[in-house]
Amino acid sequence: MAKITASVYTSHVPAIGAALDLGKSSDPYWQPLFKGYEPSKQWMKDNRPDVVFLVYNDHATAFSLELIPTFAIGCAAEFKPADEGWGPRPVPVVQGHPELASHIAHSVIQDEFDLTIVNKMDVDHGLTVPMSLMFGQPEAWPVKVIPFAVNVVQYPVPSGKRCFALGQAIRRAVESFDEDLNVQIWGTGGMSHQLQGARAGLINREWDNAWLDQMIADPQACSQVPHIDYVREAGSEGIELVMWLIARGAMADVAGGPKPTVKHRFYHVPASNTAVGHLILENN
Amino acid sequence: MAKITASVYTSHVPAIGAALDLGKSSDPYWQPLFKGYEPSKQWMKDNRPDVVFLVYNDHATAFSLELIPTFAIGCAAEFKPADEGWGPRPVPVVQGHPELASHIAHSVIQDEFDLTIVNKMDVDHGLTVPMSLMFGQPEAWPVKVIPFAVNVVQYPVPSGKRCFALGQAIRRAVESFDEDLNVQIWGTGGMSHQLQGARAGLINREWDNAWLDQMIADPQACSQVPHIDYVREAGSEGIELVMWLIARGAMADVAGGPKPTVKHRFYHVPASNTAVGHLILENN
Amino acid sequence: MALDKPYKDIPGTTIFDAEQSRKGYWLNQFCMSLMKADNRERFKADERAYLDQWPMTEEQKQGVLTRDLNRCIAAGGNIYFLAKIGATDGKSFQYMAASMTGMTQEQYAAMMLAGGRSAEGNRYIGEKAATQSNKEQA
Amino acid sequence: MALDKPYKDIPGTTIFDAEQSRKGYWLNQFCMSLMKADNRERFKADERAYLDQWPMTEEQKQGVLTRDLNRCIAAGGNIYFLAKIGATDGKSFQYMAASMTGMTQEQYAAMMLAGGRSAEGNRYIGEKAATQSNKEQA
Ligand SMILES: [Fe+3]
Ligand SMILES: [Fe+3]
Repeated sequence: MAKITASVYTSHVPAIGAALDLGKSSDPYWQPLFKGYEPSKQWMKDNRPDVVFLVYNDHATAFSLELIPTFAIGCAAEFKPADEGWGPRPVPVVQGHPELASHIAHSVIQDEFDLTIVNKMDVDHGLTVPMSLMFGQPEAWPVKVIPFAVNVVQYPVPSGKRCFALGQAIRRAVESFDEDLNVQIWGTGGMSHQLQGARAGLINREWDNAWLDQMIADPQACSQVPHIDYVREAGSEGIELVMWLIARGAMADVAGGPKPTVKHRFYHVPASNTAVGHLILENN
Repeated sequence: MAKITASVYTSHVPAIGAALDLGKSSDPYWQPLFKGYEPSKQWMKDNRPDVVFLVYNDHATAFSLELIPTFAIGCAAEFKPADEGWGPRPVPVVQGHPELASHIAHSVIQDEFDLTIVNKMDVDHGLTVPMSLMFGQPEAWPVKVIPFAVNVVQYPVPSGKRCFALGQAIRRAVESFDEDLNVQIWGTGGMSHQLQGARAGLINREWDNAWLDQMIADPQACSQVPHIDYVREAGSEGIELVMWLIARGAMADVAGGPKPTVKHRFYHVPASNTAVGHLILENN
Repeated sequence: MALDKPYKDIPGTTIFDAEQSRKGYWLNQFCMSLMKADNRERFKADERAYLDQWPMTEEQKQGVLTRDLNRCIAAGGNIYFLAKIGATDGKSFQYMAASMTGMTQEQYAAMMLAGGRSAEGNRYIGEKAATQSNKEQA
Repeated sequence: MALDKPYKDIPGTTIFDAEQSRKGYWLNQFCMSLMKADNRERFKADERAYLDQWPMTEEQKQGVLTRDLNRCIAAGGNIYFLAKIGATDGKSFQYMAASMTGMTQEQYAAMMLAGGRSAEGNRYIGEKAATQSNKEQA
């Protein structure tokens, strides 16, 4: 039986990818940030899963305004790093897990989530930056990945409540897959940031950390936070945080199991325009 | 306030479009079928809406296997008839209603339906054949249309229950639109047919009519019919009937209003490989 | 996989689920390419050469070359995609449907005019021969 | 339309909802075209001529030509799409962000290093000047 063993949460700031790719990770500006991920890379070596179910959002890369899926699940055998305007990031091609991905799609659609199935898609920094942060710079990624893209660009975006319920459905789907697989689920994006208008640069350290506290301790309550609070308190792009609730909803305690253990927690300001948050929760 | 005044249900067999386009509608083979739609065309003249919310499915035309949305709502200003392999049907370009479409998308996504928003899409016979049946062969379609494409090609397709609930959400969305608009909702596809394998040609007149009786009188119960019953009893492509439940769910009685009036009901076998069903329900 | 697939016991019927879709991905995408007039010309000019540009299995290619739609479906094809081959050949949908049933097009058309294939005896595998028509049962 | 849009009262912020998306459709699709190297070259060679190939409003074209991202956003642009213009110009995201705030890039970078723009006074329109930084408030 496949099993979700842990969830990982992290911002996916494009400038972090650029810093890594250009060899700037020990610059004074970036050094404190990458230091915060050192324990995570070690933890990942000790707890490497077979498959990562990676929740992220596309940033007008694979999806233009022609077609905007609320939830899209990648069922292909591989996904290429996208050219976001400066050429593709020099990172390995992402290997998918078509069997598990279509199993989850089948199960979750029957569970009344109206997914879009995608068999051809390039993946942008939303997916590749978390991979780099957790695995460093290998020749090939050491895990298979199921990309799961959430619309947080055009309103209305899915609510925290919907995302949290989806996470629960994903957990049921994974656990009904016959093959023995160690699966992690990652939620990415956030934390507070605003990239547009006169309010660009907004950072709300207090709100971010209070939100994190609640997401860890009482995710059900956290899932009730309305959209407007994210925008007002964490900036217009802070809304990406709803994606973390998908990963959180897939943890065992939400289905009546034991509370997860916090293996690592890290918060840093700034990475370019953004507050960076990071968390590792292990199921018990 | 916009208001759903009636729902129309009809098969959308491609051969019907071809018969019309090639001027064969008075051939002995086709004459009984088109006769069944004469009262509908008159009713439509007397009850012309401003907008038709047209539920149909794409038949590997706009959507290949690269990307399969469960529910896709067309928000564009126009939609061209697709080339399905013989050149596009000689019918007018479909005019959309972007304002109402995006209003419905906004409302229904907030109501926890995970729609895909589409701003560029050609429409195939699933949409244009019902238009021809109800409006004949005008120079321009006399109504605006919001195309709503449902995946019934790759499993799992949405359940009758999910479709019925979606119809209810669409009704709430329409009624919260400020402009005074007369809106009809159409469900298309079906009735019994199977286009594949040794069982091709399956028709189940008794089951079709019993299903119709129940859909009219007790749609809630009808929405509980499991997929397997459609496939076993009405053929593998009979599954298209779940789309009728979206239209039925949007009728006033489902939300506690008065029962609708059956203005017309018609059933005919065969149109090429398919049983043709047709129904008009008016809200009271 | 522990997903319930209750549709496996229906005779003469292949449900196009994720498993079939994965198996038939390139076959179906090849069919999709036939929606462009240019590609139809190139396919007609040299079918084998056109097929060899796609990462399809030999079984899938043979299914297409022999126009054996049942074989194509077994190899992951979906009828709405396969129909593009028929359109390229200038064949009607009814011709294609008949070709899968072991009946001539005339027999098939007659069966449809007489009310179609009955569901009686065609609901479960083994219940009765799956290819029988109304007529034959009457 | 009776949809609740509670996000209209946040200063210096335009939520990219269906209304903005409709308004900015061609502006954003123009930006999307800049993801191809060929198109970037053509745009750089003659910006006006390239823009004139798109059914954009004159206001949208002026917003692009003057690199006024706030003007582009008011005309329906979304920042993730508009970012492709900056990428074409070889500018960083932080440069683009700063350009919308009325600060120099140095001032903006210093604000970010000092912890970013505070939410205090920036939650509601009229509460306080929306463009104030932490520093200015301190
Ligand atoms: Fe992001
Ligand atoms: Fe159909």
